[in-house]
Amino acid sequence: MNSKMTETEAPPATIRKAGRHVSQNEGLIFEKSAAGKRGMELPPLDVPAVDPAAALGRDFVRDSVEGLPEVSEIEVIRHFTRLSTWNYAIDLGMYPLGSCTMKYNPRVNEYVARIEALATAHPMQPADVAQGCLRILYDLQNCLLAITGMDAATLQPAAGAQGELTGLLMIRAYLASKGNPRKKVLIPDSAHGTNPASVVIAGYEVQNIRSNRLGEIDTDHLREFATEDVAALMVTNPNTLGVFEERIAEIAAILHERGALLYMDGANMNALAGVARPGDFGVDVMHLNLHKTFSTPHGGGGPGAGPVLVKKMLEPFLPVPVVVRKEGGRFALDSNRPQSVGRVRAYCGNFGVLLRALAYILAYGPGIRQATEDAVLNANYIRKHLEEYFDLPYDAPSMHEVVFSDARQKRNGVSTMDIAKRLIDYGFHPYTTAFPLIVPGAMMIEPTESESREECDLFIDAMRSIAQEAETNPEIVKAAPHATRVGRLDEVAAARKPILRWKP
Amino acid sequence: MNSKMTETEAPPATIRKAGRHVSQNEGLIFEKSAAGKRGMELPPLDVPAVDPAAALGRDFVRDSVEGLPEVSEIEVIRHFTRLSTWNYAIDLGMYPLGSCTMKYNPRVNEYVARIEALATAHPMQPADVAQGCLRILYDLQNCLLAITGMDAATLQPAAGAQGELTGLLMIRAYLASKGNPRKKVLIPDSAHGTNPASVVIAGYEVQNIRSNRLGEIDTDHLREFATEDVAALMVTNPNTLGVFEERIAEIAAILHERGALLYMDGANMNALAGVARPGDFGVDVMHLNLHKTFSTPHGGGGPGAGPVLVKKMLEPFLPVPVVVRKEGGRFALDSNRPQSVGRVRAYCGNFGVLLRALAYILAYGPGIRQATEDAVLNANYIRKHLEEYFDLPYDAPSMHEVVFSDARQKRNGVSTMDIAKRLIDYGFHPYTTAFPLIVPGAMMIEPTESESREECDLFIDAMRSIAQEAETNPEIVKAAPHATRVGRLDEVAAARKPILRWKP
Amino acid sequence: MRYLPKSPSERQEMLAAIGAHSIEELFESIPQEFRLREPLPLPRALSEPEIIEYFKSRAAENAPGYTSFLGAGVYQHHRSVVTDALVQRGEFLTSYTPYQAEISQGTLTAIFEFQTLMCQLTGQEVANASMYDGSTALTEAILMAERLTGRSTVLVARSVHPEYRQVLATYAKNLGLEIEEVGYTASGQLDAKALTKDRLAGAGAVVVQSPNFFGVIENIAGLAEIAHAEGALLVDTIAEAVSLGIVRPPVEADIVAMEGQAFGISPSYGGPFVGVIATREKFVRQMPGRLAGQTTDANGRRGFVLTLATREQHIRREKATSNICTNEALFALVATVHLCLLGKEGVREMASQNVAKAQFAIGELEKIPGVRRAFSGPVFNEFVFEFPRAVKMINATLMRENIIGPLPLGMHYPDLTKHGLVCVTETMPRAEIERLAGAVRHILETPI
Amino acid sequence: MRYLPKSPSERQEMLAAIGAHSIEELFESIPQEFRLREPLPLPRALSEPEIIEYFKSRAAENAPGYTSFLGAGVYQHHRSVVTDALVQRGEFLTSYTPYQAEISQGTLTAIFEFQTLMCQLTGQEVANASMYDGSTALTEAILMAERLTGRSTVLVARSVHPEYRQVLATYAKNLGLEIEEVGYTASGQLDAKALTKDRLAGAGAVVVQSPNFFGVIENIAGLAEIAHAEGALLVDTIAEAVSLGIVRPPVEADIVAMEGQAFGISPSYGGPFVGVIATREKFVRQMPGRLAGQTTDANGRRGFVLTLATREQHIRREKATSNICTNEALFALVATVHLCLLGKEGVREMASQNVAKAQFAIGELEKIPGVRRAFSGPVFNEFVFEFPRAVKMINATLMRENIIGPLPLGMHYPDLTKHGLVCVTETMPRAEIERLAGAVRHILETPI
Ligand SMILES: Cc1ncc(COP(=O)(O)O)c(C=O)c1O
Ligand SMILES: Cc1ncc(COP(=O)(O)O)c(C=O)c1O
Repeated sequence: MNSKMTETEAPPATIRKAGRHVSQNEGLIFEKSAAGKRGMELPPLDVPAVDPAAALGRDFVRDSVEGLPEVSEIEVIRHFTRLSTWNYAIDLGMYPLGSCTMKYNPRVNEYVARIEALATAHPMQPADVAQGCLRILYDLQNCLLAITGMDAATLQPAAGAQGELTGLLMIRAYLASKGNPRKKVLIPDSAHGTNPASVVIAGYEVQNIRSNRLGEIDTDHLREFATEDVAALMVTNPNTLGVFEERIAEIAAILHERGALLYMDGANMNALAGVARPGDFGVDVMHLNLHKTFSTPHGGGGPGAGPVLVKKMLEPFLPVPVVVRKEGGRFALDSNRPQSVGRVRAYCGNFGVLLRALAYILAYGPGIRQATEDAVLNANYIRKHLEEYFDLPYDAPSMHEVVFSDARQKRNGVSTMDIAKRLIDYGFHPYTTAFPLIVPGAMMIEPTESESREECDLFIDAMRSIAQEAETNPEIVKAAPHATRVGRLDEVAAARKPILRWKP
Repeated sequence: MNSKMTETEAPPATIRKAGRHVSQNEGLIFEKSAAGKRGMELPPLDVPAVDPAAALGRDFVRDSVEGLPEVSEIEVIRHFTRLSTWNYAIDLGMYPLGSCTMKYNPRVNEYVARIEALATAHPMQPADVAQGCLRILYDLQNCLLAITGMDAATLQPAAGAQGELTGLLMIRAYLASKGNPRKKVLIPDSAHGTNPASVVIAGYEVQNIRSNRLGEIDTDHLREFATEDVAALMVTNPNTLGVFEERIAEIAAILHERGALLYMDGANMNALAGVARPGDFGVDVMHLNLHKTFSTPHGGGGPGAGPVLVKKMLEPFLPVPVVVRKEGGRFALDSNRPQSVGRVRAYCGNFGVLLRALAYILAYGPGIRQATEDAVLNANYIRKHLEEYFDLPYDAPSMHEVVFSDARQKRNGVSTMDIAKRLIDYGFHPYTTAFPLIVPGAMMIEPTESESREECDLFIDAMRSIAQEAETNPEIVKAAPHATRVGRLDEVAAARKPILRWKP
Repeated sequence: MRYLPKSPSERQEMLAAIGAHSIEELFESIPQEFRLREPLPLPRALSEPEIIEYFKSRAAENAPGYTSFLGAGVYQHHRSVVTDALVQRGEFLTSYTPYQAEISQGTLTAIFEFQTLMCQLTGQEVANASMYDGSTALTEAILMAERLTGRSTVLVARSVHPEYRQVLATYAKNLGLEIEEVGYTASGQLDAKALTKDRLAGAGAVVVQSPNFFGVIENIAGLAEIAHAEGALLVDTIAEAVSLGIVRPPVEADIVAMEGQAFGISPSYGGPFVGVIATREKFVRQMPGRLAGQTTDANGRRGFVLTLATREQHIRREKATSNICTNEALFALVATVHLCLLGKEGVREMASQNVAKAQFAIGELEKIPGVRRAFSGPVFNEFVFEFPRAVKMINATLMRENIIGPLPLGMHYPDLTKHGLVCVTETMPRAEIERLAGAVRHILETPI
Repeated sequence: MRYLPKSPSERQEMLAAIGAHSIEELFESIPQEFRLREPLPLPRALSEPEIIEYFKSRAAENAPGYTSFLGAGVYQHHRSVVTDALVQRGEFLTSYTPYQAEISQGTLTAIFEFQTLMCQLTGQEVANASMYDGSTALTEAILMAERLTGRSTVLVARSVHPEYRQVLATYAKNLGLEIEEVGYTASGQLDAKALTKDRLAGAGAVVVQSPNFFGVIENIAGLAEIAHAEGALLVDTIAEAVSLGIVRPPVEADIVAMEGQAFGISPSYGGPFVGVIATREKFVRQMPGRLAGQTTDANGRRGFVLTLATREQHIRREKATSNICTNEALFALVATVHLCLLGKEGVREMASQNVAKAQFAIGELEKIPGVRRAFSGPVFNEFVFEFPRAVKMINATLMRENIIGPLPLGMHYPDLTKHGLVCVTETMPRAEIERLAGAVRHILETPI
């Protein structure tokens, strides 16, 4: 409880969504350590004990690990329980993070992921005793193919970024097999940072291309840049403005004419599932983020999974192994694929994440379209109610997300980051501020289908109220958040003299 | 966030254990209902559907239940997650509730209670297919007998209070079998409220007896009241002051001479487990609170379990059924016991609680003595550090708990309840204020063995700081708590015009 | 030991701070001769993996993989994993009774919602925060009726759960409470003719269960009229709470004593479950158990508190309405979360599925020669069949096919040794019902 | 649908508020011809019980109840249920990447603790917040070494996990990275003689795994000296992290790329796990992945933030040190909680038990005529045996006794078709080790 924090507090009247409550302090676990405390004990050894130094040799053994904490079970329970109460989470409220698709993570998915013979399955156990796991992977592949309208899939990539890389490697291998892998990959200036980063690892050069006034790809510009040494264009559709690239077919045609391929970053598939299939509008390769569209939990930063889906001509280049169904209906892993780009990760990818995504799809079936409709409905509902209060740099129709800018509030010195931080006092997680780069002071808002109208209305209230504060009391917004245990943290100091580990 | 709350906030410097953090508001679930929302769906019916009205008859069916909420799964998750964040809990910090023994509830106990064929076992399934459950009950009985030094047990009572009643009924049956059930049960004025309440249901009159200056039973007084129509004395040992009745043997003798029995309320067994056995110091009947001494979770008020342990002569009177081991080692339920007091609860009691208690005992084995020692160590450590600040009405040596009074703080108009509420601002749950009745303004503190020295020190700091506030700034104490989402609630209004259910 | 947050040196330092030389010193108030010298004769301390191993072994000694047709007060219904995930949050699981309202609003709000749900389902005006279980709830309801009417006789239907009646008998014995049994008719319902004027005259309550132990639904409205005519109260107990999704609620009853296990609580070999007492507003001050009520703080913010505590033992001691203290709060929470998930539609759908499954099962069993339905009254998901042989014999054979058969009624009703109580809920697959019918048919075809 | 918090009428009202006549209208920016007319060809929506049923059926198609001697990068160790209980708290499970520090201190504090634990275990100065897994961590570590040295050849031991090497090959192909393999000696350790001056001269890094894929512990100190002498870095990868409880940490290595699965993470058919990169402080700005750092707020309160983001793709785009964004945070948390529980003593005890079990198993297998240990180097909990027959044949028979036998090395090492990799951790009961030895003996005694 700190008086400083409270002086600058907002007039209470305006905040309906949240209050403040007593919150436990807690030090680092290392600060609780005392020699001899144990948090976990092992069954007694049932074979003769051996002296490690004797068994391994003096030079190969160590003394006990200096600094490891010594705490009891209850201290561990309290430590992490207290820490957890300092977090915001989907289970607590709306996460309007544009591009991140923070939707409800169904609890049954956690349950099934822990079923004994699935959780304990070893990735190298023979196919005969792994039929259940293989069937899960096979069923998921088919579901994803049905949803995207593509022809073949790999589930191996560990996240979207690795999916991008995998897709690009397949494009490269395909073009190489045609004689020339080419040099460049085109990327719209609105793209997510992983796209250019992945391009470089695939051994290509990045060529950025402009968006037009609508925030869509400038096709004239594209024609100009889609030269003979362009391997592909990486398009995000709907793009990071939440706008569907209406000329996607034309875009595909331009590339295909020139022997280049169309890669789609599927991070925004939550706007399309059940409504339209990339396979139908000219996409040759795409990845999905199962931790976005398919509800697997973000877990504070990961894990994820980034399956890649391709058209027939790219199938020979899929990473090994590929899950196949043999006649007789048995499942197997096929590694004998001469044209494969190789492996991008050990074993079969993030199986536990893949399994959850399948559980999610099984829960919806064809009804997944309803989720998509609700996501787009929520985004447009919020857009409609905030349009008068915030600047809308691109007013093309929104799909699953809407991107405003802080242009108006800037006049009072209030930035998108200030508004974002002030949202915290109102009981919400901030929206995305980091990109798209084509919108200075971007406010990227994606509610997803998981938000009730009540929650959307509270968010709208909060945003309107903050817009008003930006006029009447900008200081309170600029000093936000006020309701949290800690205020804004000094990131500059953190980076200047990095302290990256605890020391006694 | 409410300014009122914060004006009266304490000087931050003094509070080390807790801060304040943003906390989600949330209405009642009924206020979120909208027709057509579903939180759970059922598998399709695999038999012909029937019209209930036709099958049961018009007069026996109802329309759908008016008012039941209609909400989605995510709304339920958020509703109860948000509610939970308004609670204090053992997993968050110390619970110094005297007499309640709020200790760590091991997580593995929750795990084993959910193992398939245990959680789904039906209480009426034949013994042949219930051997696992019966063995658990049998093993627990033996452990409890070893710990208490008694001869026979019933695990049926659902909580301590029902254990008391069961014990008294057995005493009554025993005395009746000797010709005269007698009329009265003696109860020290320091006893818990359930004692007298149970006596009445057992068909006895309550006769209160005085404690002496040491807070122990006044044996002269006892001699005087232990007449021929006294069936038993209910002693709590250590008593509710945390003091061991040093003359327990003499007390037992007095009663036994007169043909009366000694009942021990085992709620404070956490001071004795592994150190002393009631069976050795003259106790004829006792109950245990497995949700205290044996760590089963309180769950916001229950469940519990109140096994009753008796000496040989009372065995014939145990409630039915009794778990027995037959030769050949098979286990069975024996209901053919003519002298039994009968059943006190359907089936075999709170099996899930009993199972957890066994898991707790298995984790300690004979080492349970260490837990007892740490519990007594913590209580005396706290006593030592608070003695100078608070009045100690009875200064007999403390065992697992220490009882102060607010006598000194009262001079500044600060009551035990004020201090208790102020503890909340300091990040602690209050101690027990409700009893023992022999201490006006009681402050009954039981840390249990689950508290680290760090946590004890923070508690001592908090209490000392509040003692100081009581001198320098009594108002802040009397208006506490300040750090919570809601302030002190109007209990008088609640009782005058009770609102006991939501109405549209 | 992993549960104890102290190092050996911390123990020494704390002893020193106290001024004690050894831990023994702190136990000196216990007379020397009573202090144990040897360690307790308990099995050695087990690590967590060993504890899990122990209980998995016990589970294997039960009936894993068996199909069970047992009900009789404990029912297997669909539950969502969401309920358990929420109830296991430490803030609910490890919190104490919410006496300190400012840091217990989570539990108090949930209790208030539970009380509301129980009222909506039973059609009563007030419900408490929970009782131990159905059997003790019924007993306490009857003691409550006695207090309300001042009459010490109760007329109890023989079709009330036998174990509930045993508990009642245990409590009644020393309280001068007279218990008279009332029989049942061919329909399986209470024999209303047996409720004669003069029997009713001295009676504090008429006690029925609906659906009763035979699975048959009682005519609550009719019985209430008869009881009320002579100034007796009607106490209705409900063991299969899911029935309230489709069966007419006991609005005319004066006190409802319910077992809430069917609302998402696992059978767990008989407990912990959650008992409930619901009644009329005017009777609330004679009600046992805790009650949460709505109020406000100084700033007018809504909040909830435990209220009307003057009924309870910690205030009134020997004058309390009951000795109950610890109740079944956590399982009231389970039921609350479960009902919120299931919702208005789901509660009705689940109940309807039970009716459909029961009707299907009855049809299948009736086809078997020599097997006949025992009672003609309307049923929810349980029903009694009469077999040409002792049920115990039939069950012995069923057991070999991993089927736990009908509950033999002979144990509690000597006149019904060939009668078995069958339960099928929405969780029973059609194929298993057919397997039971097939097995029974086959058993009866093979001569003894 | 149960996951969707909207009623039909709410949808209509929201559409009206937007000014749209139908939901279709909101999708008009998608060209007509690309809008689906039919529902997707997916199986019908399943209820929760059906979903659980589906996955339980799949589990039954795997190897329930088998005893497995597989390791090879994925290990079965004792875990406490406490870890899962904490990690499943919604505040951890369902939170996003902690970019908004004020409401993410829980996750950030835990990451800071994870980074500290990884440094303590590996003997390195800094560790990151996680990589996808061991295989990608190794690849990124090698790319990092290339950036640090400007040299584009890497010398990789053949005893590095074959799948790790495959991943490296995939990434290396288009980056002009030369990979040269280095063989192993009779001890199973890297053949130091093959590290000639001139080979090292152009090399950015020497890459080993310890314990390596054969379970043999490498001489890190010695190899570091050799590599450093020629200006190459030493990259050490660790697949069995539990070994760090007893095996000398790779303090002399310049970059450690580790798979953290062994720290309390279930095998889960190969993922999700948690990769880690640890290195020297001076190399931190070339490190891939997120980093949490300590700082303060305006009131001087300690807090943690994601820092040095200028290395990352969301800031530097094509100039980033890696394309990684989403990582394995939740499993870094699992490892953190697990290690806090196990603690200093436990980590050592668990590691020691593995050594003891391995020595016992080696002894049992060596007793079998015709079966011999393949490598003489020191081992932790894995080791290679040579059998008189193809391992695949032996395994086929073992499978009939519910034993998943040694990993056949032939697939990855054509010269080792009769060699099998055996793993025994502290979780393997002595009786099962004896059962394996007995079964192998019996198989070899029976002529083909
Ligand atoms: C548009 C877009 N592309 C790619 C990514 C990268 O995916 P991942 O974080 O799974 O690597 C993200 C998510 O962060 C994204 O929003
Ligand atoms: C001393 C004492 N006796 C009896 C009881 C009653 O036990 P229970 O709440 O389990 O009925 C308690 C606990 O509340 C107690 O502290």
